[in-house]
Amino acid sequence: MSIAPSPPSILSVRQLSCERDERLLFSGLDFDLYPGELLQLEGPNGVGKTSLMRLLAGFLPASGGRIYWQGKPVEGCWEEMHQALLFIGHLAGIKAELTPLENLHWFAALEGGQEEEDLEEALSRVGLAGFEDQPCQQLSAGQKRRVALARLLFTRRSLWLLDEPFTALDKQGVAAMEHLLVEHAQAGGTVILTSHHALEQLTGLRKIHLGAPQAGVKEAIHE
Amino acid sequence: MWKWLKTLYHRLGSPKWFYQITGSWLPWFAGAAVVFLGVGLVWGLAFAPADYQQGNSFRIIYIHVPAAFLAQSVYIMMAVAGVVLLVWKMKMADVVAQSLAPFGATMTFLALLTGAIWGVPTWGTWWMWDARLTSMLILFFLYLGVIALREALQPQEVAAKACALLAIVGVINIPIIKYSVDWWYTLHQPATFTLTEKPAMPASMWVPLLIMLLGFYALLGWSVILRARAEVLKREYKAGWVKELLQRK
Amino acid sequence: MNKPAAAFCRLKQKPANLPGLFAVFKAALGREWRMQVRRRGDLVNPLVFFALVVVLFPLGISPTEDILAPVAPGVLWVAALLATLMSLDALFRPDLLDGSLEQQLVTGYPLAPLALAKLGVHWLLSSLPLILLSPFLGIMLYLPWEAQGVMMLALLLGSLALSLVGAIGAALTAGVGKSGVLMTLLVLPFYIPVLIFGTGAMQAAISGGSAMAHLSLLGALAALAITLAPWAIAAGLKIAVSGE
Amino acid sequence: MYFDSLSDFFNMGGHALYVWSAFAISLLLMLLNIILPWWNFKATRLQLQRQLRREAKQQANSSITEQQGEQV
Repeated sequence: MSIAPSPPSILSVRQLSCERDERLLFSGLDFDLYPGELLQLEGPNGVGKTSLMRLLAGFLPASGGRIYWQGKPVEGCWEEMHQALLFIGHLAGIKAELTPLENLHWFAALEGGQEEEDLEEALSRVGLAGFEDQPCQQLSAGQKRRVALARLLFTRRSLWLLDEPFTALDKQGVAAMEHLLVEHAQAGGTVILTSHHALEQLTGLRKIHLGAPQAGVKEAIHE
Repeated sequence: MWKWLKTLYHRLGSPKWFYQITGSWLPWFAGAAVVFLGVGLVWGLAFAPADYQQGNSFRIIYIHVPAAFLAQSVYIMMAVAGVVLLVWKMKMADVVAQSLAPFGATMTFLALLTGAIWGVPTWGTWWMWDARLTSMLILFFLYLGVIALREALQPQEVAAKACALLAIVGVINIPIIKYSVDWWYTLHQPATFTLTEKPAMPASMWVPLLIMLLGFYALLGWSVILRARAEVLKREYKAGWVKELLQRK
Repeated sequence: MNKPAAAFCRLKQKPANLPGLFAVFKAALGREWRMQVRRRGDLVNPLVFFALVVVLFPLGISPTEDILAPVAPGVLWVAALLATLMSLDALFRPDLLDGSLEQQLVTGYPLAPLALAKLGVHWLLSSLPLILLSPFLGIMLYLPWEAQGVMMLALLLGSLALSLVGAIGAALTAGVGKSGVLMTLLVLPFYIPVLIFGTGAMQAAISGGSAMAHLSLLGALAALAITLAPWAIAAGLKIAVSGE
Repeated sequence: MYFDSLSDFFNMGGHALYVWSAFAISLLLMLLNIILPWWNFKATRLQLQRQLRREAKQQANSSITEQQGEQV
């Protein structure tokens, strides 16, 4: 029934379904994702976009179907997959007791470390110059989110799962962010994101529409 | 045999099959419980000889020991169900675990209560920090913990997994707790005699005890199946077969 | 081409170079140390609680030596037990609420060592001060001098088991809003062996016997907890994240 | 029978209070463990049946309004 995906696909999903609180969010979801692709999950609120993200990150068990990482069932290689994964969810994952710089140091340490100047540069590019040594307690929620987004500037991880990454950004920030995503895709990286913004600048954005479960899943590619 | 067990296991994993098959098991468990408990009670109360030291108060053993035995084995069953849930992700295991907990807690309470009542003629006091009673009391708290954790957590899948993990951790700890309590008891109160410590029981005493134990197990099956069936209906309400069943009346 | 002031642009990439587990463990230790040192209130409160409970006993029972000295081991251990439990309650909840727990799940490294790093720092910052405080409270309860050293050694070994086992409860109740009582109910039964062997060691020392048997049993409990508890803690944390 | 007479049996060698209270309470708790789940099962079934009926009614209603909408 479900054919194992061909090797070059980085992430594949076969007949995936998700149930939360005894409600079927989506079912029969199929897609293959290749290096260099930008994928946007669309659909009204409560349709399971965030749940799909959490499922792909391994936080939730799927109610049915499978996920493949580079052609292998992901259950056997979560660690390998996570080493290539950068996830930013609704919660920023930034510790309030630490300064932005210390927070970034930790994420950099997970990838082998980074020069202090580079991290400072990353913070200034997301508009947090001057906040390097203030505990994140004193930052606003939007600023904390930008600390998390600063990770994207120096990470070497190839698969990005970004849940509503644009919420804390102004118009310029969104444009810059879109530029960053395109750059990552052109370098062979892969991005899955959800967003309420109309993403005008993103070229080659692929969209998956999560809709009513009965109607199945519609897919459209906007060139 | 092994193959048969395997198919039984897989079938029990399907709520529909579980519901149907346990429906036909119910009368058997009920009948066995009534017969074994009836015979055991009459035998234990009226025909078994009295203990030479404790006299007729010894007859409380026919409740106390099976209850204490069930209290421990139900906790182990809960942990086994927990392993099945966490390792093989079989959701029916959680239905069973959830249905086991109240029965296990009742048995623990019963063992404590009969122990206390028994204590009056034997020790002259309602409560004594006897090793067996103390372990039972701790087991009672373990049961309350599992039940309280399930109440506190949402959604249901999360509560199920958390309770499974707690039961497994508990089952690893129970021998340690039991051993430490035994040690503590001998350290502090040597040479008082334990309620059920008997050198050698004659058959006229232990055969009714065995029958009572079987009766308790049958009762366990009956009670747990009743609870599990209601839970299956609740959880599988959306499934077609449940709707059909409900419409049939 | 001029970029806007806040333009995001990727920094120069270095070749991928994944650090070993030990390097990550060390980084996690450093991070936890900084975080926990900055939450001073959370560290001091259990100590004050410990001292206060011990002080209440003479007021409730009697100030005389012949009554206080025999109950001193029990009082000290029960107070230490409750203080440890209290300090562990909020171990993982902030991490779950701010999303750093889910980030720990996707580091690409096993969760157990990361949780162990957190717990290790927590032990250093809360259990160790408690052990250092205990002789002073022992003096106030007329604990004989012979028993002081044994008490500290027993607390040292016992607190390892208490922290590790308590952390399982903290992981399971991380998703529960107000979990103080629930956590107590879940964890206290598992603390009983430590309580028994801990007080046993002190009583053996008071009565002039050897506390070696008790101490080695405490050590065995600690060793068992170190080998098994991290996996249970990691499993509990994963369950907690799946419930968010 | 171990006892000489029925009154002897009820007397339980002077331990009547303990033996009979222990057995009575035990029997009561056992019965509760059968009766309560049984009631619970019945109540669950009734409640689900009611819910099913309500849902069916709602569905019928909504299909009627849909048809009316089309007519308008």
